[in-house]
Amino acid sequence: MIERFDPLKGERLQILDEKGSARAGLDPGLSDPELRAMYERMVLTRTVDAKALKLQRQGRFGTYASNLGHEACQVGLASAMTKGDWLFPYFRDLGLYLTLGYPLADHYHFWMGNEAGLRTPDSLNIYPVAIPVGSQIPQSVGAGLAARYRKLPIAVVATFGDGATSEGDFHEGLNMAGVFRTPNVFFCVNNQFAISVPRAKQTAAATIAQKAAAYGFPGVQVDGNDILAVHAAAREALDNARNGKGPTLIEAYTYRMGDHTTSDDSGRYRTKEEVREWERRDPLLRLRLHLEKKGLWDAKLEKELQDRSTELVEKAVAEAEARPPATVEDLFAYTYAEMPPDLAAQLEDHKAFLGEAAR
Amino acid sequence: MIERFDPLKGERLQILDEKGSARAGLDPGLSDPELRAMYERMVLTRTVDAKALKLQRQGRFGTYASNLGHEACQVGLASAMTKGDWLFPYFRDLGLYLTLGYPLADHYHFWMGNEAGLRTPDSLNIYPVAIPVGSQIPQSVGAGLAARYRKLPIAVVATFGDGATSEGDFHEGLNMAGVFRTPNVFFCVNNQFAISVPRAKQTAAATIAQKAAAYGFPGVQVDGNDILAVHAAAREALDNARNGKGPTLIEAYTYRMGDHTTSDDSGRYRTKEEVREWERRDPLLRLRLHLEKKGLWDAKLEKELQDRSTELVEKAVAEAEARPPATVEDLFAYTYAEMPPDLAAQLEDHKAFLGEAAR
Amino acid sequence: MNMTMVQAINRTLAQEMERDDRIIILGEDVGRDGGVFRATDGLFEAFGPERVIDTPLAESAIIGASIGMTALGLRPVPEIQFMGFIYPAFNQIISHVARLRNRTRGRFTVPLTIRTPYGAGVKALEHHSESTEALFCQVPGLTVVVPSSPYDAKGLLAASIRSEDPVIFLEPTKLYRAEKQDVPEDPYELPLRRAAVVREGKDLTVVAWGAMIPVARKAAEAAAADGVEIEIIDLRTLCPMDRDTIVASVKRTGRAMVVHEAPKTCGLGAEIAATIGERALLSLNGPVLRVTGHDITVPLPKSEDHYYPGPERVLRAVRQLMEY
Amino acid sequence: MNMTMVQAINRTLAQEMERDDRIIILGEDVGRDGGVFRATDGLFEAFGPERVIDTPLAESAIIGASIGMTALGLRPVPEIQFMGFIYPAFNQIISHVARLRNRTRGRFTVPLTIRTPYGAGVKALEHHSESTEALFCQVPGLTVVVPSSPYDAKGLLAASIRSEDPVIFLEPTKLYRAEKQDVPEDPYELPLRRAAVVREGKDLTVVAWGAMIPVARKAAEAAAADGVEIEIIDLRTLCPMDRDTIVASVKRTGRAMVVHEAPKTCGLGAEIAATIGERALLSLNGPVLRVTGHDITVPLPKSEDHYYPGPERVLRAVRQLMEY
Ligand SMILES: Cc1ncc(C[n+]2csc(CCOP(=O)(O)OP(=O)(O)O)c2C)c(N)n1
Ligand SMILES: Cc1ncc(C[n+]2csc(CCOP(=O)(O)OP(=O)(O)O)c2C)c(N)n1
Ligand SMILES: [Mg+2]
Ligand SMILES: [Mg+2]
Repeated sequence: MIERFDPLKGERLQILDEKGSARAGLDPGLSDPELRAMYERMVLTRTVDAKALKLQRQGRFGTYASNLGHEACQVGLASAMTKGDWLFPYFRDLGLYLTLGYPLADHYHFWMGNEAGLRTPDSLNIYPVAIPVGSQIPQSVGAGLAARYRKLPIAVVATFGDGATSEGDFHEGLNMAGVFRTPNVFFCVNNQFAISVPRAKQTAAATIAQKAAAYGFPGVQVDGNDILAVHAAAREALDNARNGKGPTLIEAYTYRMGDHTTSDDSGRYRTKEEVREWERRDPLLRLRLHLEKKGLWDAKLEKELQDRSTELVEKAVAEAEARPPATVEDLFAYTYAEMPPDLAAQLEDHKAFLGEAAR
Repeated sequence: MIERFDPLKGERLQILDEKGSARAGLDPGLSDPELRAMYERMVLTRTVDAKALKLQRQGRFGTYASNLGHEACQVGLASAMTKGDWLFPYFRDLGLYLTLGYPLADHYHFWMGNEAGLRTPDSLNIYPVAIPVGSQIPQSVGAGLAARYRKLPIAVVATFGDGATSEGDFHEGLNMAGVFRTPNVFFCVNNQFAISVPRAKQTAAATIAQKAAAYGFPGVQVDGNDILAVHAAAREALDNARNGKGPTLIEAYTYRMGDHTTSDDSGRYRTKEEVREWERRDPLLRLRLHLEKKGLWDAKLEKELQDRSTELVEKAVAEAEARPPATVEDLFAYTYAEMPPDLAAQLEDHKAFLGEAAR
Repeated sequence: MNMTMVQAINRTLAQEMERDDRIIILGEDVGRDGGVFRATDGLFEAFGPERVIDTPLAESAIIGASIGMTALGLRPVPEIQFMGFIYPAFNQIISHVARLRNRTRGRFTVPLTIRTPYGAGVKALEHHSESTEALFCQVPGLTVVVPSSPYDAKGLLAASIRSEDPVIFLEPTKLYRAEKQDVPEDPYELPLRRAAVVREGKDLTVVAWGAMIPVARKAAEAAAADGVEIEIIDLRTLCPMDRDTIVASVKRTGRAMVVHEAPKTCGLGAEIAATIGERALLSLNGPVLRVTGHDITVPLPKSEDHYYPGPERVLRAVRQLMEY
Repeated sequence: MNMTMVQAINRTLAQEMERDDRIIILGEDVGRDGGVFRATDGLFEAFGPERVIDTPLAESAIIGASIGMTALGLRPVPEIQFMGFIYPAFNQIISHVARLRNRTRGRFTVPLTIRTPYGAGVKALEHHSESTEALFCQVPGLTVVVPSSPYDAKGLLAASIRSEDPVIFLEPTKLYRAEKQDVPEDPYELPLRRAAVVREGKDLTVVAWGAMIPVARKAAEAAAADGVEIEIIDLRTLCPMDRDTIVASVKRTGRAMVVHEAPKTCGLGAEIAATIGERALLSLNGPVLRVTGHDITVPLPKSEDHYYPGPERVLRAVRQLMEY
């Protein structure tokens, strides 16, 4: 399917239209429970996000990068991944975390400003949030090389924004992946902005997907507000990766509906009309219309889901906030496998200082 | 013409065939004196190169990067540049230097191990040799932006090897050039190797030229052993740059006929047969056959040219070797516009040390 | 006029651009958005997109392109959004910015000023609290400048932009809006390569810069209550360093301390301590103490205070040194 | 067996790879070509292209990919062709290699060893003579190791590869083939984080590493003729630093000097001098001297000798210090 949509010809994969009808012949054939689960995940993601924004305003959270509008990209991709696959995420990947089973309280804990929240549970193959833009991409390629060397039948996913495609690391990573035909899927969330810089000023290429031509493997642009399109493309790309058919670049064409982060004011560089235009294409709405069309959803189910999501979120916040703060030891203990004497002395001295200050 | 050869379709611009016949309709229509001058420049380049290798073996030169086989790329490009254009070169660009008028003795002086040889004469727009691979590329884009800001009707050229296309700087530079449609020409000397790494292991893209698709401007592959093809493509790209039509990526498909540098032994990673195969396509031979076909060249002229070139080279070597060594002051004076007191103290101390040692 | 440091920087940029049309600003979000800290607010509107350039997200290209601009006589003032994101440009800075003058024996110089917010103390995400100034101080050819007040920011930034040498201009994030100060409207320069004695004292010399100056001042006030008079040297230009001012002060006070927020090991405090040891050994009544960040990554917000040197830690070291 | 340093490194790599199939070598020209210095000669043939990987020319990807390999339990040993070309990878090293353990509270560690030839003295082109070790020593989480002999190279490289922490393993180009030494065939480890007293003496302590060890030895022999007995400490692991060995020695000798080829300002000598000042001030009979490269770019071959500290410069400083 990926090969059928050539980004150099301006083609984009869309399966669900804005009314929620699926295009025949392209529908990935998900079961009803699968579809419902996806929608539930999207709603949960949005609830978690809204709560985070609220907590930030109340000073209970640090700077936070909202996720609004990216639910189809994230849940569509994550639901196509299977156990064993690896994720090298960026900083705006909430729905991926939630779908892959990252404990919500941990995620909140991180954004509240505690490294402990980045301690991925041992059972999950999720690398920590990469803040230096694009730096996770070559890392994911190394993981792909390692997977092949270890003969693991898995795929390795890296996610990143449209802005990240301008960084040297994007290029070096994808080029290396092409050379070694690694089992990678490069998933670009093209949300039209890198902070204030619009996509058109990020690159003169008509699409991000066509950049794959530079690396000798396929690229495809999908409608990132259409979870079926995202899922279908991701599933195919992941399968290709696992089956030795090499890497794929997927560009999910979407829109960052919120500010860049809570420190940003997007009113400085884009119009309300533009945002409103994209609200019409809301990814949740689209899947919900689809579910309704299929008789799988109604107002009552929606209400129950909203309540359940809110409850989950409140519990996770309470859990995260109840956790004890990092100890001073925590701050020093993980710099080296074994603490060097100098550092131990610094730790002791700092504890002595705290002791004196407490007196 | 550039747009007529699509690298994604595997097309390559060739004008002169290996017998020296020019393909009708593509011949750039150079005058007889121009053609002869180009050939002379190529022969001079080769003579200078051979002498450098000899000097290196005699210990009168440092590590040296031979230029053998790249004469058509370099002379073809340089002869299309006009006064005012800028060059951001790499380390294997002898023919460009010579054609643009860089004093040969200076060039030798640099390779003999004296920075003074990198002091470009004020009348020439040539940035110094960039040794960190690819780093000159974003610099050339900045020069392009500056040219446009200053409303100068010039083009800015960056040269680099096939290996350089894997570096982040290649990507960041070309992407930025695309966004701002700068007056740049990116000239990749694809000589099939980056030290020992063959082109096929450098990138999975079928051509380097097609990488331009990632940046939204044209790319073209030319036969780099065919000086007419190089010249024609370069002229068009330079004209486009000067006329506000944006950047171009030119891939000159050629072969590094010598070792990577005098420290390298290419017998470790490639066969003699392969090298021999490329000797048949020698760029000098091809232009000479063309000149002969046009009745512009014969054995006598060749002999005179060889003699003249040798004479020039011997004079330059003598001049470079006769130059006084750098003074100790030279080593310290150019770190800052004005020498900081600490550094002045270091200089004085070092002079005192030298004085004591001399006693 | 009363203004914050970020306003002083903004005003200086505008005035320098008016004065000299070779000055170009480029970086991520510096244009329409006015910079994530608003340091370039209004400049895009005033000077247009050819002089205030929103670049793609590519730090190496931002610095590389700035270098190329200098080849044609421009004087770019690139912004790196946070010091933690300057590392992708490290090759351009260390291999070229610092060296082109020497490499070409003066034919090509690189009169650019790289501005970047730096330092901890604002409870930010990882990589937004870096203070790796010593990385740049060990590169011959670079000049590193740090202001500690709105007034200094204006004079030092103007001097940096006008300098023929490349300058890394580090703006302490914590001080961007920490205080307002009366800043003259007319442009002025404060000399580079010169430290300022910002508080006189006879008992102990504290060398600091940037956001550590207010910390040192608070400690000095508390120490004064104990009868200890601290002299504070604001280094202003970290390199090339004004060693004479430091050494002269320590020769007078007999005691020295460096306060910086970078980790201790190989921080700039090491160079200062080594210099004092070299040139004022016989005047020392005790070791040169270093009150610094610990040798760890700056913690996330919840634990940042454990990292960041505050007045109490300085005061504690003052007492230790006075009792030595 | 008698071998050069580069042979010792080659042998160690082969043995470690035989011992542990998680070890992967990657870099530019490390495969078929065997590395530009032949350090990986024969490994491609012995272990195949999946374990000895010729990468594209992209340093950030070489280190980035190495990090990713550690996520899946491998222990990569990437090579950067020369230290002067490590800067494009600086972001991966400083932002990730050094910090992943802390960032994830121990869930993800980065047990890789970055090998790179370093240092001047071989009359090379620009960027082929770097010794910017102090850049890495100021980054918490990194370990920097430098051997000064074939024997040490083998033991230190084995220990680095087996370490759970990321190591920057710097190989002094000048020593690659400078001498042959008897090196045991069986694998062995020399302890990391521990300096070695390689010459005992009572009058003055010289701290050095890598190619400066032979320089210090020559100076020490000449000084001995003058009746001055120099103790030489080979730091071996530059960070985390074995300060105890340095301090103990200086307390005995009363005089200290650091010899390194990096520029003086903010070189590792500053940290060593600062440490001695902190911990052995009262034992010092004179300032801690630094005999180093000048604060300039390493000159091209014709003038390199003016830069590089030789025995004569060390000896001169010894005399100055003894006369202090
Ligand atoms: C190397 C680097 N440079 C700059 C930044 C600051 N920064 C954080 S997010 C961002 C924009 C990212 O845009 P994009 O990649 O499109 O992702 P999005 O935020 O739109 O999801 C920037 C410039 C950074 N984190 N890393
Ligand atoms: C950043 C960087 N990495 C590594 C090197 C070492 N090196 C010098 S030339 C070279 C190969 C360059 O290949 P290519 O770009 O194809 O140019 P060519 O030598 O073939 O002309 C390498 C790896 C370098 N100079 N710079
Ligand atoms: Mg974006
Ligand atoms: Mg090449």
